[in-house]
Amino acid sequence: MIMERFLFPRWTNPFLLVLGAAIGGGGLFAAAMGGLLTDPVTLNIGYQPTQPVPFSHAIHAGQLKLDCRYCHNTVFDASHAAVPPTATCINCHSPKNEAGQTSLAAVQADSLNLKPIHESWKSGKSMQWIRIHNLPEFVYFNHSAHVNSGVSCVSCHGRIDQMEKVYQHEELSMAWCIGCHQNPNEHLRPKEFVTKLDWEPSDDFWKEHYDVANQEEFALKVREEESINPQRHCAVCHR
Amino acid sequence: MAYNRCIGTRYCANNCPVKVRRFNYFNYNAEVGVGYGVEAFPSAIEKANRKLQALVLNPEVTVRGRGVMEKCTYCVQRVEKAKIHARKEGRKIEDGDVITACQAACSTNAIDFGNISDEESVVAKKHADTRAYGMLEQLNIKPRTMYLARVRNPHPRLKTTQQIEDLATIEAHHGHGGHGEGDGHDEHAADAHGEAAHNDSAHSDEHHGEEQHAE
Amino acid sequence: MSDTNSEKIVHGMMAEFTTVDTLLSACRRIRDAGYTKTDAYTPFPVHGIDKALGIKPTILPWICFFAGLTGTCIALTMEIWMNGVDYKYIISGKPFISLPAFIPVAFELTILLASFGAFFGMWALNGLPRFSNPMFTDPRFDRATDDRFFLYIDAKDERYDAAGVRSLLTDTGSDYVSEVLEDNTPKEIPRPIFVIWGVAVAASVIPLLCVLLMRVTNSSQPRFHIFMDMDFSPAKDAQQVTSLFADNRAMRPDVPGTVARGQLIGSLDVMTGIDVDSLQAMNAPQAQRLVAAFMQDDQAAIADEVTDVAKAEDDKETPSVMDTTPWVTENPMTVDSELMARGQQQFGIYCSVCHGMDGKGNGLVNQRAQEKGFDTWVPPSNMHQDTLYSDKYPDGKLFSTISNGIRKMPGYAGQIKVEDRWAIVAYVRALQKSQNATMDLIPEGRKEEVKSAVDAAQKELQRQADEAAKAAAAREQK
Amino acid sequence: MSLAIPNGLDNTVERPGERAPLVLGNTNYHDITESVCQVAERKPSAGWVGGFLVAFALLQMLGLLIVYLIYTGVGVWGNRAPIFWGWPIVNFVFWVGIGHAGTLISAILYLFRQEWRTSINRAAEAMTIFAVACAGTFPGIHVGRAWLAFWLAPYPSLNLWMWPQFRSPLLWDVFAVSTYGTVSLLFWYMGMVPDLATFRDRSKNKYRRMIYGLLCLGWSGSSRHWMRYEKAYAILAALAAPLVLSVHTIVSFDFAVSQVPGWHTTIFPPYFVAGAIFSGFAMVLTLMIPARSMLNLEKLITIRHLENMCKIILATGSLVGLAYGTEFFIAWYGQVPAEQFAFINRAFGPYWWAYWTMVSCNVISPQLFWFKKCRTTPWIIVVVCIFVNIGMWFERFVITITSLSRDYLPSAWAYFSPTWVDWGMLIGSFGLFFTLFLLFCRTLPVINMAEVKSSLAKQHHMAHAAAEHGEAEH
Repeated sequence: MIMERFLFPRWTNPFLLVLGAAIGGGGLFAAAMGGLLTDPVTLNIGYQPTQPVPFSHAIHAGQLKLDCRYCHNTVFDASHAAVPPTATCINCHSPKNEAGQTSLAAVQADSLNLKPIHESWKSGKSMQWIRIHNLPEFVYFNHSAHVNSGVSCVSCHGRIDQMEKVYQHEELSMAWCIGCHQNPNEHLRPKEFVTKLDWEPSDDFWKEHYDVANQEEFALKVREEESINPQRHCAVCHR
Repeated sequence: MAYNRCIGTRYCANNCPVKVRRFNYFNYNAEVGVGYGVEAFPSAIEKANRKLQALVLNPEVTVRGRGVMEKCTYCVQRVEKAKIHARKEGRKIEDGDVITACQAACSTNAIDFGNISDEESVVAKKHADTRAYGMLEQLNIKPRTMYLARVRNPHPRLKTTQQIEDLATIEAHHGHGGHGEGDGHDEHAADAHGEAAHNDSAHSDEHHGEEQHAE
Repeated sequence: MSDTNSEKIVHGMMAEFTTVDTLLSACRRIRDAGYTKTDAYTPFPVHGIDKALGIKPTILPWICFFAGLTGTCIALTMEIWMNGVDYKYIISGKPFISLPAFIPVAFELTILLASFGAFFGMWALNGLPRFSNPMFTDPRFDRATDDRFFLYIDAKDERYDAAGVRSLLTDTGSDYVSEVLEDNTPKEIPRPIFVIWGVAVAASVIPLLCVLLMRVTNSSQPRFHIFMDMDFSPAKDAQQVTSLFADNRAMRPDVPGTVARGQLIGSLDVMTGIDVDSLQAMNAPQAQRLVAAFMQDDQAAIADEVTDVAKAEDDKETPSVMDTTPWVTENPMTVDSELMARGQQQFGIYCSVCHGMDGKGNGLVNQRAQEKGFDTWVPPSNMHQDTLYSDKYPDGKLFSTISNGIRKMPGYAGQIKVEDRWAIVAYVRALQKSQNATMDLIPEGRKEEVKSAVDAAQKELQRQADEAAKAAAAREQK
Repeated sequence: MSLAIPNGLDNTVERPGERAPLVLGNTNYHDITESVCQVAERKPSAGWVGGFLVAFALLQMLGLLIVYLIYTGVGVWGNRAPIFWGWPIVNFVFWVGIGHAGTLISAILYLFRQEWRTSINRAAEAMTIFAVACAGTFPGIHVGRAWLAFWLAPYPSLNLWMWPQFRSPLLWDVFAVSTYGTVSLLFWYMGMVPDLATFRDRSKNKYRRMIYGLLCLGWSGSSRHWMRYEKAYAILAALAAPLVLSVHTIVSFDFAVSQVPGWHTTIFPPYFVAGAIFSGFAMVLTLMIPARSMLNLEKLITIRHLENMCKIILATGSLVGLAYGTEFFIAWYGQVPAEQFAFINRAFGPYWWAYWTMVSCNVISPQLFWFKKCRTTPWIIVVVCIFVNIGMWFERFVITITSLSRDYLPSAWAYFSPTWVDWGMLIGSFGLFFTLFLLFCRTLPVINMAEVKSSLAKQHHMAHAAAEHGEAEH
């Protein structure tokens, strides 16, 4: 009878150490996983939807060196960098009529890939492009305020001119925005190079054009001259 | 108000001495599909009732969700737009750059809006006016919205002694601290703003003489 | 008592007492007898027993003190750094580092961490939790938490000798003295626990791999919104769709018959490049159609009215509309270096893709189209031909060409603003002039500069040509 | 081994040179163990089952109402501009106040060496924990977007990189209440460990023994352990004493730091703390008096205990009354018109009924305790304590709602009326409280056996010493 009395087995004592280690390790692992999972690098970067037409920025912006503004022509004037209307595509890709003629000088007029564009042109219905860089709607990002201050497209969108299929290259999280508003210096460049994604200043560029030693000094100078002091209060982005 | 940051403790509303804050107790946009369940998916927004959409919600401000505080933002969207516009043109905000919605709608032009840190602006001048007073100023809440007291008995020779004395004290007071408001806003230099409205309701000294509207 | 008991490890000897006083006197006796590895087990804290057994004071207060101090430091550092350094925000005029406001949280964290120190420190110093304890083997020991008092001498004590201890304890008045034996419960941690643990560790790698995969690969799925509050707005932004209008566009075109405020640049002449008054005098119906089309914001109709190209080409007898239209002959913008720079920039964006940066009609698009040999491609014009110079091709006509296109060239009215189109016109004129310019046209002051620049450019061109020739020769040899 | 105290002796009478016994009856250590353990070991009575079912049903109702609230929006309450804080905050402050008695009895009375605390501290501490749980529910669901309440925590968000605002009293409150809840829980649990070991050792059933064995962390009663345990207990008491005073102080900052007339007063911290102790003791007595007879604990929780608590209620109740008077004095003396109006409005405005209910329940009813008859008759104590509880709820109602409903601008005045959800949640919070309390009675040691035994040992020791002394004299 006495032996039936419940006693914790002797292994429970060393096991407590093992258990403690497991709980500690598990807790650390869970915290690290939580951090990793909610990290904007994990969540936000790399959204690459399939567009209705496989438009290649690598060919148009990269090889043909079309300026970003050829299509996104409102970027210096408006908060919104316009997605081009079908008409802009038709400038070079007008469809063939029954006689095999195109109304405008055209390339790839027969391409199957361009069919949705041609249909949109005929019907007058807009193309349903999928928006990639999509901030929550309580965020009011203004393109013109940034590009006019000399922040290049590449700072937020990456090397679009090398992307066959565009994807989100940066976090576009609030912490990321604040990081740049805190220290914008490295993102500033002369306004004429804002849309030149592959722009690399030559060694004596800064000396020659701006009489400063390097980009950092240029940034300080241009911030002083044009009073570029990005603010961090809520109403800058949220309304 | 940063609506997206508000979790709705309503503490600010309790403390607002002029009680201008209002709270979104319910999801007033349920009709257009911005809910907190399955309805919240964007595709459903289109299917949902279009009644509110037909009212043309302003895309330049957040359409408030449930559980956030609500306040007049002095049309921050217009202020920001004007600031960005002025920046592109390389100049400072001037009078007339920002027209708030209430100002645009006011049929008697009773409202002025502008940069109070710019001493040349209309609002700054009206703030410095002896007639300018703020609501519940005695609480040291430093309101940026100022009202103008009624104009009474404008002819000096018709003033009572009491009125002359009062005016002297008011002027002395303004001479000391009348421009204080703009000083604290260095960081927000460009958006420091204020209002000056002609107020046709009674001010404190009701018993003094005639009243006349300052139109 | 079975045989196995004799093989069991003996931990020590315990004795049971019924009153505090007998326990205390027994404690004193064994202390005086020189035993140090001793302990008493009581249902409540017996005062004076630490002296009776010779137990040293604990360091627990120090643990608490340092834990509390850590709490204060963490709180103050956190508050000062978060509100005073990392993210400064003006709140009702309080200073960023507002010590009075930081006190409550610092106080609370001090108490919290000190309490943790006391609580966890106490258990750690006591070596608890410890579930298996040889003392519990004896069922009589259950009353140690009820009403009995036990005294224990450990076998590890230098003076320990079973018989002597037993007689000593019996001597102190205890009526129950017993050896404390190891129980015979299993000593090895059961294997299934390790298996489960191993499986759990292995399984935990899966989410880790998933997350790492998410970090390095692209996805066609948009970001996941955990809390959707206000992330999606019913208000329509630029270029969004809506079911409210038949064309599904949320952006509305201008109301027909109106020009939006601020959108009329100069006059109709500026907007079309046509001297509308003269046109009215010459061909009133056309002028009216043009104005009507313009007011309707009907780009196609405007283009038809302005450039009836097909008619012009088919019917060689009647002069083309292009020729008869009274074009504006002078650029209505103030032509200055700013306008030129603007024109150069806009030309670079929109025109150079086909016409080339030099306007000779060989832009990158043309090059690629030629290379690929599309039959639908028509090479763009070279701007450096005298039919396109301003005497034969007035500025207004050039403006109109940019706006509405000509032959196989599309119109750019939708993409380029009116002022910018005029800027391009001005720049094209300059470009044309530059091709056949002589040194005489250059102001005296800058002649040297230009000359050296031209020389350098020519040298560079020569070098490039030589290189190309060499490369071609090398290719041929191969 | 029994003590020579005749059964039924009146231990409320003080005899010079002699301490009145705190434990009655022919008691020895084992009797104490038995009488405490029988509460959890015997089969539940019909009364317990009935009470539990009612409380649990109310708890379910609270849960459903919370789901309804979160699904629909906080507008289901009666809160309307300008009364942005309504019943939820009244309930929060009320429950936080209730949650003060336990730790106060445990900590402050421990530090003052008030031996009589030993019989009541466990249940009072448990009550503290449950009241703080009730209190914690309300601010959590009170915010407009409860699912984002975690933004109050200073955690490093990789997405936002924003920090909470430490200059706001609301954040102090978050830290104060959560620290208080945590430390009270630790204190309560630590005090319970030796008694849980008693439960373990009395268990007849293997699983019961295993569960209590795990809960008591392998407590063996070793003297070395006891020594560190007592030290830790003393330290926790010393830490909890300022903590308990700070909690309601900080809760009062929510009001005092604001600028609403009637809230913005420096008297709030001491006034809130006194009120909290007052209401906490009233709640302890309301629960203890029925519980001691239902659980057969009259010998351990004696009339002397009740009387002592009544004295504290009398003292704190009078303090609260003094505070009410002081508020009016300061409003008059401070000469701020808005403040003066706020207090006149409290007493004679539209909420006069709430104000006078508060005054009569809180200030007048405890005055009965000047009479010994009243403080030693259990049913009178219960009645007075229930009145005090009602009064203290109304105190929070008066402070929160009358001040908000009429502040500076008459254009923004309104009259508050609660909705059925407000009523449901108030009642449901009692469901949560009683569910937890009834579960506690059945599963955990309701009285601190080790401490009672310890004080019994002291009594015995003193009696022994007195006897020896007497012998020596003769």
